[in-house]
Amino acid sequence: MTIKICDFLFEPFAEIQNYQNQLALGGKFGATSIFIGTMRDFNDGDDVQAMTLEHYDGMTQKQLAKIVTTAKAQWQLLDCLIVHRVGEIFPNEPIVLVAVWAAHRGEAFDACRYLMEELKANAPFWKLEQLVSNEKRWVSKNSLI
Amino acid sequence: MTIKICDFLFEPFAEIQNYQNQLALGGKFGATSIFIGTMRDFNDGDDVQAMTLEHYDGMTQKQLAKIVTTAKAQWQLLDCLIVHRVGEIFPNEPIVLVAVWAAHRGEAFDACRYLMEELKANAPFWKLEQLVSNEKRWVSKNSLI
Amino acid sequence: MITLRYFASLKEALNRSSEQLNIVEPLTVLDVWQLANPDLLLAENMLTAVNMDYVPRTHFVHNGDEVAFFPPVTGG
Amino acid sequence: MITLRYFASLKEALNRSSEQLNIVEPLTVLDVWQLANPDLLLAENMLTAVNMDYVPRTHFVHNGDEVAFFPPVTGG
Repeated sequence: MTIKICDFLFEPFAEIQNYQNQLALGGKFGATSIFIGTMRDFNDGDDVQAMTLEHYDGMTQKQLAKIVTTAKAQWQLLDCLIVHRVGEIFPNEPIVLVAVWAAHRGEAFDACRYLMEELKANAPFWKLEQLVSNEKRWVSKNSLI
Repeated sequence: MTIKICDFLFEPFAEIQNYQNQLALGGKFGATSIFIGTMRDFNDGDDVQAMTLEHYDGMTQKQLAKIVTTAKAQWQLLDCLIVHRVGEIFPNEPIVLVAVWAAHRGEAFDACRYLMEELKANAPFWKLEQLVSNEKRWVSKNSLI
Repeated sequence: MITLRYFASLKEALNRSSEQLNIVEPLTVLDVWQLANPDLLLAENMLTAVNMDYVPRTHFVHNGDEVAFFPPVTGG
Repeated sequence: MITLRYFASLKEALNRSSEQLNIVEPLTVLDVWQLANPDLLLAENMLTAVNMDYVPRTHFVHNGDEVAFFPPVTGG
């Protein structure tokens, strides 16, 4: 189970591949469920040119670790990887990656979604958008789904 | 929307990356939900050494296209990719890949799971397992979740 | 003339994967099975398709159709 | 002595990200806020954490604690 906070551009597919390669799980996992959140160039009807992701270093890791512990208690997970970007980020760059490995698909799907929803609800990250108009605004809340 | 039936080993992460690179969707998708099914070296309490995936060529593609059409009518999807392996396959090799791109995560998660469940329920593939004991047996039915 | 196709364990049990049959309509999918396999009952859980779409066994078959019989699918 | 931390739009509004405060217990999270920001109400939707765990505003603060105030989170 690995949680990474990353202040530079990451390649989600390379991250998952590299992580999976070093797992000693060959032949044991039948299901991998993955979610990748990517920065869009629009939000709430406005064109966005850049974004700054602030976080509460330390609390982020603590809250994500709690979420992972709760997921492990609820589903039989073989492993999971969470990567979240911080700092300045541009459209089409990945923001977040959640990947779950399990023997069966139900567990993988459920746990991946749970991790993602809990991350959005509880991990202390904040988005400051820079619109194409150059106006800066804080995203006030996450969508519910 | 692409459906591939593949009779050789494929690299799921390279497939998704290459597919995504050629989409003209930069900045438009915020959510990618992915499921990868991988061959395990055990099933129903027995050790498995290899598997042969048979399919009904033509009907497979037709049924998968119908499933994709139904998903597109239900959710706002920007694109999706389905790859399914056929032929002889070994533990730790990927069997199936479903990837969905959408603006928002709810749509991506729901559609990916729907596509995967419908694929398992309706696409005419059959698994013939070769156990470590050398016994061959047809998998009689898929698990419900 | 119609084409019959068998898959997976059913293909192995029948020892053939396809055959052609001259039919006189009207005939259902189940009639076609019994014409081709007079001594064998089609097990309850076997699935049936005509022209690559799932159909019930009571579906009427027409000349030129491809009729398929197979066990529950197990892909993914 | 406790450490107060502010994040995101709240940090910008207060024009500072952290400060230290000498306190005499007992004191709740909300008491701490009002001690540090006597002229400002803490908006209903602001979140509060002590030592990096979410707590209600009525939670009692102890010397050595890190007390954080921030707007709804928007990661992922």
